[in-house]
Amino acid sequence: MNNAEDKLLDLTAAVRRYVTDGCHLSIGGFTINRNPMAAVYEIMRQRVRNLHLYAHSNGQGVDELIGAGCVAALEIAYAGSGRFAPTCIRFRKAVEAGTVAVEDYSNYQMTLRFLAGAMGLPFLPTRSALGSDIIKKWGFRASRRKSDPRLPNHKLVVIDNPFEGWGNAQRLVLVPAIQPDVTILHVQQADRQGTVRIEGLPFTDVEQAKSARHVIVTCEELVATDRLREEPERNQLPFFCVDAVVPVSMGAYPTACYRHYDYDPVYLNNYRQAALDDDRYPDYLDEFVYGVESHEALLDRIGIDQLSRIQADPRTGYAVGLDRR
Amino acid sequence: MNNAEDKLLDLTAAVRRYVTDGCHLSIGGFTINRNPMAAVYEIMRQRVRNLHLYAHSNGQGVDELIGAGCVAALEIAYAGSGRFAPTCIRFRKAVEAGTVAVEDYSNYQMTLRFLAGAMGLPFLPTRSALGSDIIKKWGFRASRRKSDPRLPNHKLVVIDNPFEGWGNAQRLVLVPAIQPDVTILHVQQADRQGTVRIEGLPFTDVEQAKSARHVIVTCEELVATDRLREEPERNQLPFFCVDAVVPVSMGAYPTACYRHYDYDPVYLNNYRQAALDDDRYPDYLDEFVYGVESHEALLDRIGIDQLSRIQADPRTGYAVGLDRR
Amino acid sequence: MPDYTGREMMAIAAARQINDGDIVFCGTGISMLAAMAAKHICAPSSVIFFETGAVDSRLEEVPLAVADSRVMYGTAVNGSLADSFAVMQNPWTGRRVVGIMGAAQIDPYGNLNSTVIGDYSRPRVRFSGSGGACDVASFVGRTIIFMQHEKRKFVRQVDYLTSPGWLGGPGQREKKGLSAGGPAAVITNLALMGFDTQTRKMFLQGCFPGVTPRQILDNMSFEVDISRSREIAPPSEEELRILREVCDPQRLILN
Amino acid sequence: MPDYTGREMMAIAAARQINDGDIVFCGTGISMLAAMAAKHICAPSSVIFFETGAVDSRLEEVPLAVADSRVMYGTAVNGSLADSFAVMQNPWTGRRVVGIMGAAQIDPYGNLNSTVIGDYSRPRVRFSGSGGACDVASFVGRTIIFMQHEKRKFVRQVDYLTSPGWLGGPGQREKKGLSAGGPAAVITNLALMGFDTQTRKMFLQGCFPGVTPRQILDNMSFEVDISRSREIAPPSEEELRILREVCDPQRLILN
Repeated sequence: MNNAEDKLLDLTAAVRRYVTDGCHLSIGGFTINRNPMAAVYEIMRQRVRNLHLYAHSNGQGVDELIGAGCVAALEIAYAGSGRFAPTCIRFRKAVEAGTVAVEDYSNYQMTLRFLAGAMGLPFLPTRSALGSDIIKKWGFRASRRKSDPRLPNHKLVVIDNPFEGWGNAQRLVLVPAIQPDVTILHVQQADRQGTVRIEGLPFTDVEQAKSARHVIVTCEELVATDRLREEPERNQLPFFCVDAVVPVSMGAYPTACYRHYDYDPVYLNNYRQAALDDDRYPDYLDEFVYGVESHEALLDRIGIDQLSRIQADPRTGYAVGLDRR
Repeated sequence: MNNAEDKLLDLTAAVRRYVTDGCHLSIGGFTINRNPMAAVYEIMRQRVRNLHLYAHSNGQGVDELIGAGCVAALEIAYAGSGRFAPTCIRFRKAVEAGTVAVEDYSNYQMTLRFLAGAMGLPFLPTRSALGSDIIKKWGFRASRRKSDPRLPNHKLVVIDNPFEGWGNAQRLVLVPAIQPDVTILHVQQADRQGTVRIEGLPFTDVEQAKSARHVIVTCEELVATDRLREEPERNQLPFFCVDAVVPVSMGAYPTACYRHYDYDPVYLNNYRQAALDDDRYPDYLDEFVYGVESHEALLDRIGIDQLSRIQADPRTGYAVGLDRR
Repeated sequence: MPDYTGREMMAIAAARQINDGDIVFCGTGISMLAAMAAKHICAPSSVIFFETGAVDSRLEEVPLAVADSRVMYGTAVNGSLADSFAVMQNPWTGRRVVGIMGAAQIDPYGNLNSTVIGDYSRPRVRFSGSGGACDVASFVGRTIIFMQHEKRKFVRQVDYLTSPGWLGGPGQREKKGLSAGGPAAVITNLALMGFDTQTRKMFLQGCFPGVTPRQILDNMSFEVDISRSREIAPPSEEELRILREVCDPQRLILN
Repeated sequence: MPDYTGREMMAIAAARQINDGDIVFCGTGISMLAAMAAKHICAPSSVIFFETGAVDSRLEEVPLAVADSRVMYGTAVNGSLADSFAVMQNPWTGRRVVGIMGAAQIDPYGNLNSTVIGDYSRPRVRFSGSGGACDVASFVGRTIIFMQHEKRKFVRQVDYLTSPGWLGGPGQREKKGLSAGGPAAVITNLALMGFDTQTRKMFLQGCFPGVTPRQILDNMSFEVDISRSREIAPPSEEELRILREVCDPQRLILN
């Protein structure tokens, strides 16, 4: 995190600098929207290993990183890609095979965990999950937690309300902060300094970024600082939170980017078929990830016809009438 | 809080319905900006008494309510109006005379207290004020707190970090939630349903509104719902949080409203002179508050010449070159 | 009587449970259709609300996920996840929220599993996990649950308690520190199940047309009271028209 | 040597304490002028930052309060109070923040009072209260304090400890749970005071031109080490030009 005026970097260099073997990584987006897919594919191509991955409800990005064997441990609320994969497929297979360690939280708990990190707090309280197995059952054992200084000693802690019933609450769950080594977001606009504008729903991207030691932002459009500052109300992340700005056209593809393009149902259905079939999956990786040298090359392979089908309608922000079967 | 399509109400009726003797009231704005002054003056004219008032750094609104004798107790971080009154004058006099009970917090603590209320939590943690008298010295005694169900039993509670040093914190302060009976905001735009758009800095208005049982919004412009929904990213408060929408032109006067008008240095300097002089202060109230029947009548008394001097420049959002001595 | 599918019946049965003025928390899939249909059928001023932060979305097309760009269009506010869950945990707004959700397993008290089948540390089947379901189930005034009526899904005890229902029975939610709300209805491909206000146990509230109480019991791993069952009215032509022509003309969810 | 006022000297002395790259938390009044001047004098890529949530404001005119509309113009982000204090409590950003603040009383460890003179429950004089000062003093990497050099303001013990400085001495902040940062300098109308890195006690770092160490001691209720004092350079013509012509041409703060 710095204020240097110019943080422009290319994607290969940004991933190489900040996403190292064994690092604690968080990626923005939600299910099939605004996943930082260009960065995800670059991480896969760089064969980064043993990632400790944090997400709340990240679908496609999580599943691809797990599928490529980049992930050793995962803390998550939801691994699904909407109708395209109600449960992410490579995620499911890896957990059932025991090759990825998982710690489950609820979506609000994960949000609060990033928020706690962003606020510089060790924890935040909530009433969510009292009485549930999310509190009782731990994915990472106590011994593992105690021996790793990058993990809190407890998954969750339940306390009595020290204000004795104030706020009509007898008991609270405390969720521990997350401080990732690096968070990667894909957004609509950024300037060279790193100020960020997200259009549509921001999900938990802002909290994920502020909780992290380093932040990589990939963006559809690199915008002049003066233009972003004409309407500061629409900007969410100040430049001093950001380390690297990487313009990547269609950088969330095959997930959606509001007001730019929709998710690609053809790619996602094709992915599902490949993911379901252990024999075909390596071919998918070879063809669409390892076999292309950049995101631009992937988009070339998909072709202008398909990409033009998912271009967003300027009125609604998505591709009206797109065949999504 | 309801969804009724049309929540338009006139100011007299809105104040009469929601701001009753002894109620717990919170007002938005900060020092000399976006105080809901039209509503404040209406509360004064209705001679509401024994208010329990919450603010973070509200200057002019707090001082006028105290000056008119509406306030019995105050929880606040900062009572000042910038260069016009580094300490609010009627506030200072009332506290020194012992006629208003005060509980002091820091600005972030007050923010977190509203946020806790908005989040439906009894408290939120922070590291602010450890080792200070804000923790040690209570304005409201323990006996008073225990006997009033609308006050938490403790001003603040300090706990050891249950996550044993996680987040580099040994100790945390827990600040208790505020749930006002009513919050009043003044904003730039709202629709009849109650969706709110604030321009420039939102301060803590959004949290103050969401923490309250009832919300009155006064607005410069009543805008069509469809227009607000063209850019939902710029709206902060959904309609289901709001009870009453009251269009009041220059409703923050004599404080500022970004992109509409500046604060009025003439009025604020005149106010300061009157506030400093116990003999003159009743004349101020008679002339500018009780002696006018509405905010519109106050503006008429001020006159178009002075009001035009403080009109905002469309480029900057304030009155460029205004004589502010 | 018009022809209709089981999924259509489920969507309509759920839509009828929504009251005018409700803030409707929608998950992915059929719950969105139910919420969309309710606005046209019985609850014109209900508010469609997503955990992703979208408030009162103008759904011109059916979203395929709660983060679909379609939920972002024409909203009152495009908030964050932190905002949306706070609406549900907040006492004033939370009590007005009705949550609609699905799960892999349900027990007699409406506790839900959407995490694993088998042992948590070595699951036989892994599902998506809670998402916002546990949060909604913890916070809001009322939840409606979609389930397929199968023995392996209606179980005495869930393998993993993801989303709290009535927990172990009356008073348990309050004791644990949850909101006073809880499961109100389970809508399956065969029936509408309610929860007894005294015992908090599931009972058969009504069968869909042509379904017998016996069939219901045959498709569950636990017994329920069937004495209060009545036949549910089939979808009307108008209800079907709305569902098919307005809500999901491409049959993305209905098929 | 150009003519200048005490206030001008204070503003320049503070501006010189700001490093390039600092995120500068400004209060009302002279601290804003110091931050504005620093960007032209020594720290072009410092960032002006207000507790109200404005980041990197384009200050074409001097604001008269931290909520003045002038701080909202041309910012990178117009955030909320919750956002701004989180920047300071956050370890990565907070350590880069330098906070500038004033107070009614200060003790030898830089603890500040801006709440009351006299007993808290029956104050002789009431001030504005903490505002964001206590938060900033609790969180950030470094604070700079403005004070008038008077016996009643430099006191052995503050009547009310509003904003924690070094508390009771070395290790006390960490023990109480505060950030590792703390007071770095006190800038008065007469001198620049520092804090010893071992004892955390205030010492005289330098006198303004024409001021003697004796005068400093005469205007304080406690003793400080004066052995390390050096004379502070007066404002240069360029520094004064910036302050007078660029920052506050109306002399709203300077007078």
